[in-house]
Amino acid sequence: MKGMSIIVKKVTQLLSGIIFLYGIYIITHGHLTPGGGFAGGAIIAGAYILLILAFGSDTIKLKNIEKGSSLTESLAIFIVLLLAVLAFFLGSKIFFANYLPKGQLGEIISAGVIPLYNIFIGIEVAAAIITIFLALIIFKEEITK
Amino acid sequence: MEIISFILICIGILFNLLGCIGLIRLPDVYNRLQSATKCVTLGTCSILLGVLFHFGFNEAGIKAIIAIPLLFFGATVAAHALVKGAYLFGIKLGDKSVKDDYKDVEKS
Amino acid sequence: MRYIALFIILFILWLLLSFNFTLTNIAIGVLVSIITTILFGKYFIYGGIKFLQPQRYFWLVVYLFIFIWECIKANFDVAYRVLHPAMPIKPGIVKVKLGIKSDFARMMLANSITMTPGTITVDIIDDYIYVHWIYVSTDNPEEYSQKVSGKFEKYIKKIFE
Amino acid sequence: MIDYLNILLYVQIALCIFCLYRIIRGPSIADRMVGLDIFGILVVGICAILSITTKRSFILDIGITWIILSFIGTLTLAKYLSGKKLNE
Repeated sequence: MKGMSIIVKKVTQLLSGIIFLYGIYIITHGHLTPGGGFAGGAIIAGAYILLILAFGSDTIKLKNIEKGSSLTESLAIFIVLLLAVLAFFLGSKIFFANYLPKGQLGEIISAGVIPLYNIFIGIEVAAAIITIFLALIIFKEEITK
Repeated sequence: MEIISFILICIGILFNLLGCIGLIRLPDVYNRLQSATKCVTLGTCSILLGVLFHFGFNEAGIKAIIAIPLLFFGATVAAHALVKGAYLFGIKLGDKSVKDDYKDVEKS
Repeated sequence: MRYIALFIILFILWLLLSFNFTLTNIAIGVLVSIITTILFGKYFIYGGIKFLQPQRYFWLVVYLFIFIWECIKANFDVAYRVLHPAMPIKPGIVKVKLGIKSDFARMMLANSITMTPGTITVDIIDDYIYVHWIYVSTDNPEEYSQKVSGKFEKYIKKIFE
Repeated sequence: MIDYLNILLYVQIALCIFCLYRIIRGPSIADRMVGLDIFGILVVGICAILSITTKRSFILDIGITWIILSFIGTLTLAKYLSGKKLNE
């Protein structure tokens, strides 16, 4: 896959880190503002998609990235399940129960386990979207050969 | 402050209106992109400045400041990529055009 | 060097986005900035020592005012061409020679050209920049290169190079 | 003041209909992409005005998210366009 022109490359270098930080902001403030795991994960995937679009890459390197992102997605969804089952053993006997202290209203560390769920769902969504994008690219490269 | 922000928002919507009329009237892709990108980007920047004057320097005003450079880089680079893509796709320049230096260059 | 610059920019951006200055929030901001710097630091633009020289910021402020004035003029120009019943347009693609070497300064020049009277950058190949112009007024290469990029080139040379 | 801003909000929403006209009637595929790009910028203006009339500052967050996603989407479409040819 070829890259794009020099203007797009320079703007990508300037903006990709800022876009990644904004995605993390959306995820960690998911219980205070709109957004949350899914929207933030889509923005984080956007930062990586921007890099691949602007600079281009060859097929072998893309296949390596796809293995890593697929593994990350499986691990993240496993940790979300583990957090849900953990409530079952800590004495509350209900799935998805809140077993952490609730904290102060309006602060960033509050709302118990909901920020933890948000963070891992964000990682899972980002890895899944990158995997779908890479699968489409590799399919097209193979079909044109 | 209220009056200044109201005037800025009015100016922004006027520019947006001009850009959209250009999007309807002009003849081919390149000219439409000329009119629409410039007018609509400047109009939206003006609306965001109006929001900044309305709220002052608190958390809402700061977000309006952050949005302005992002919008500037995003809109201009998107317009550049669309022009180059449309040329490589094979769309000809309009009937009124007088000069084309890009025709016989080796494109990358 | 570029890692430190990216870290400072991201930390200030985090403090501005989440407008609260408690100790917990600052600690989380440092952690998030370090993660982002490790992942994206190698792609950031390397500018050397240039961003510590104060006269560049002075010229940047001067350039911003000139740029905003040109933007407003651009909009009235385009509005006149759109609202006129006969639509006085004469579009074409022209080729202009560049006097700037570094890539970042070329990107800023291309973005400035895209926002000013009736011009859009199409491509940059070697030392030439190809510009789509809505009203090609002259046929002389020196005259139109002065009209398209002459106003910005000297300021951008002082700021980014 | 809020009443006048509501009227301006309706004007801004009416401008989106122009973009929809260009998306539906565009002669080629590039015209539709131009319409889609401009539509994305107009929605940011709607978010900014809504944050004043409803007095809720978090609507600006949605605006910034919309800018980023619209930018990436337009780049993807432009890349798709530059790999094709018109008469093949």
